[in-house]
Amino acid sequence: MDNVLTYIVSGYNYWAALILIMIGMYGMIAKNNLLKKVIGMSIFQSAIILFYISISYKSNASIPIIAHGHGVADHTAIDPNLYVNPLPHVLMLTAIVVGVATLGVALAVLQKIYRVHGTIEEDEILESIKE
Amino acid sequence: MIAAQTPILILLAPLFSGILITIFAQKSKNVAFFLLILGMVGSFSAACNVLLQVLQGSGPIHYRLGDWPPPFGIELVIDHLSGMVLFMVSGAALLTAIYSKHTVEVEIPDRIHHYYTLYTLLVSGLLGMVATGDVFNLYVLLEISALSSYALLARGRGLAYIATFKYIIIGTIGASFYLLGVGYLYIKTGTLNMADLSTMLATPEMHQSPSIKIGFIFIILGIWIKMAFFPLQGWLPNAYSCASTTTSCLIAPLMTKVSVYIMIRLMFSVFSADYIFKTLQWQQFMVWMACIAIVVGSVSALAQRNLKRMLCYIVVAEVGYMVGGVWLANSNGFSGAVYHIMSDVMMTLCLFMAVGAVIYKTGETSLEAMRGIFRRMPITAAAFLVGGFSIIGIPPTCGFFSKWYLITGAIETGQFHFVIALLFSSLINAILFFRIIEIGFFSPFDENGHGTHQVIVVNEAPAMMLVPMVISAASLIIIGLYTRFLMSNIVQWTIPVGL
Amino acid sequence: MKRLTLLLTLILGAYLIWSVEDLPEWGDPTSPASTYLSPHYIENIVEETSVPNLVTAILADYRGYDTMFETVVVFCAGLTVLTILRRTERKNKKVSTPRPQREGSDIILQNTARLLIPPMQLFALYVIAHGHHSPGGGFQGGVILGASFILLALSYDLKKTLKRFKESSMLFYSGLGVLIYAGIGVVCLLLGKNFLAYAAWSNFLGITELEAHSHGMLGVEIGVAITVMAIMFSLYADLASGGDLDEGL
Amino acid sequence: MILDNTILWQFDVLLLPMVIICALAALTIKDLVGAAIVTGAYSFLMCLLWTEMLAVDVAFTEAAVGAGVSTILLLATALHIKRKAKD
Repeated sequence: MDNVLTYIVSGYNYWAALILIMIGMYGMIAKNNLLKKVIGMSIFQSAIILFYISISYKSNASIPIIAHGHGVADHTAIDPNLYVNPLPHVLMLTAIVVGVATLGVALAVLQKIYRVHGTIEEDEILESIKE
Repeated sequence: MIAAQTPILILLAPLFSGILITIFAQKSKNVAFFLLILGMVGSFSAACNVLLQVLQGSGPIHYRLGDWPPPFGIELVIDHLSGMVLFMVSGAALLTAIYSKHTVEVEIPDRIHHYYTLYTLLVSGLLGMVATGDVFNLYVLLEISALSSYALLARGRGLAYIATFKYIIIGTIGASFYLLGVGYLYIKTGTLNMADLSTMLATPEMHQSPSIKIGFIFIILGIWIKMAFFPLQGWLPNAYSCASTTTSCLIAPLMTKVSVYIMIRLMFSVFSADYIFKTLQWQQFMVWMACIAIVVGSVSALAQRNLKRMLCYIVVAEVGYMVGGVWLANSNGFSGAVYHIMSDVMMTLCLFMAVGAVIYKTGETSLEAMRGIFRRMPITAAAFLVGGFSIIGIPPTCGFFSKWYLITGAIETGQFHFVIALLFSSLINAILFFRIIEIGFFSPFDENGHGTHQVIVVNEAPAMMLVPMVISAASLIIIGLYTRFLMSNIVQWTIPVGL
Repeated sequence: MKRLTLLLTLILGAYLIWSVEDLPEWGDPTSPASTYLSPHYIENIVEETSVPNLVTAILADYRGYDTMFETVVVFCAGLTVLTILRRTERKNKKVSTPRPQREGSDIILQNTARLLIPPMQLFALYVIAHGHHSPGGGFQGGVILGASFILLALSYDLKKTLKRFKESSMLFYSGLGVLIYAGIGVVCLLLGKNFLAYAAWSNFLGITELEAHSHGMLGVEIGVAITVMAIMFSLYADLASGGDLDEGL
Repeated sequence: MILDNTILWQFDVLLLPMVIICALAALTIKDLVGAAIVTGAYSFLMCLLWTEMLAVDVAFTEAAVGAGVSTILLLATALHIKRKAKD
């Protein structure tokens, strides 16, 4: 029992991230409505960010801001175990920005498609092309 | 002092020209064009300088950004391979920039300065991807080049928006896969620097780890989507053929080639030949995939009646050449692939420029636009011919030599299906181009027949389009003639350890 | 097609979840990711940059090159949306869209917005300036600044807001932010150090290298904030009006 | 065992299923405006999750960007097009 619990606890955050990645990917590929595809994209990207943040977490640690770090004198002994890993946070800040940038561009193209074809359902657009 | 700083100047020149265009050139398109050319010339000269430094010096150039030592900060690494690709990319971007003056004014009537800004951003993204030595930085630059290419592709004709939307979705999947793969590598090693990663991944336990394998698969899948390798190639022909002439001249030669370069870089600078060819052992499967890619690309090209679409499918087939060459897992195949990156940039550039000039003059995009081309536009036709010969692989041009090395490599490993695919594709390309030559020479120019009686005036494209086109065509022959020199001075040095 | 996708994602997902076993435990302080690079950062950042917020220090200094391109991504997205959506000529009338018609103006909404916007902007400036010591920084502050303009446009209307913050000035500011960022880097280059090595500013400004790092980061964050503010509002303005910049939502 | 000293792991166990439900709902709701709002809720729950994992800067950004600006952009687009989706 204890083993199973450890197994679940040690991995469930990664599981959630991977499940969300799969949900997002399914939405991006299989959904018929283009806005739903964009929503899937947003879910996909956040899920990857969750994966990275799960990497950065350390138990028994604190937020990555050095306490009493103002003066130069009293930083002599900083214990790395007291702070979570800051590097993935930095990477994910960049990834969030990239995510919103892609979202904006996708929505702009989507509005343009609606203006040209009058619909954002993929199958209807394909039909209107064939005609 | 300035010599030590040139690696970063390659990127900064286009970036700054882009920003300055947005700030200062909102009114005048001539100022915008001038700034664009300035940036491209700056970037190209810096790339020349860096390439010379690499060729003369010993070992790769490392440039520390912010003076932080590598695993903590980001560094640029320029060795023979990336120096060569930087040179080709900045050179092609400069040629296309000169070429773009007339076509952009016709095809993109308003907001030319925004078009130019996005152009410079795309170029700096591509150059940055080539120069960087950090896997996450590569992702950021990948996204810059992707976002700017969405914008450039969307400003096209016909179904450009739908094609772009598809490209956005599939491109985001690719980039996100890459990011996820980097996450898997990071979780197992704790570093993002390429050199550091490769030392940490060299241990046997890392070779056996399923997470590393998943990371590798995600990274490679992401890059394959970007380079339109066989099962994932669907987005490319639509997106590129709907684009405007300048856009396709810029993106079609560079995007796929830079992606191939990144695949090579990640395969051999992050992972190792040992891991890929001894632990994973996918080479048989991959070479088969490359064969299918070549055959599918060539046959689809044969079915097209639209000039640009035809060239797009040829691009798909060419990607198969390079991927197959790399996965042949021997030095001849590898050098064939690297040499092919170099020559293919120029081949596709030359062909797209020639076709763009024809479209600019006639307004048609079908094969029929080529009627009477040899008399109407002799210089364009000559450039098109040289490009076509190079794609087919006729000796003085560089296309012959890259195929030669690829075939030698395939025979060495006994993968005869790859040889057959290459020869088959040459045959198809020969049919394609001779069909166009036939249309060009023999079809009557006038719709009413009796074309032979008419006096056809030479109606050539403007000089600013011809000069870059002729330079690219000439470079095909020059690269071909100096094959031995290039092989011993550049390509030979790029062969990774273990091949 | 849908079933095939579902099947493929399920198989892929199952394989990935099965392989989680190989990853280090969640929250394990001895995992490679927590023991290789991050201790160095945690131990040395205050000494090397005098900034206690580790994320800001890495973002703006150690990996400042990434952040510069992140700003360029934002800039690029703004331009992309603009080129795709913006129309100058009115010939092609839009497919009639069910656009929510605003009926008069809501006095409660407008007054609340009037009360909210100035503190919001002040808070944004605080977030930018205090990013060295607390969560926040140029990007977050810039988004809040942009959001204050979006709030103005939502509660009044887009046209009125665009009078205060014109499209040409949006473009100017977005370029200016990137220019500030890259300019700070290039000055370092001209002063004889590598690109984005803020220590080069120390002789120029007459401060210690440690202070130069801190000041350099602040300057860079301001650049990021300006670009992000301009682009966030420009994204909203373009998307909410369908590229006409006439009426918002 | 990690279970003992993880901060607020109960919170985590509560939030993760909610995030997944929100993601599924955002993809299945047929009204696009509703889907946009649920996406906003998804982003906000993500932001809580990251705060709990001590990634304060990332959570701050997500609160401003994901739950704020992205939702508004999605809403703006959803109001410009036909609201009903087929699937």
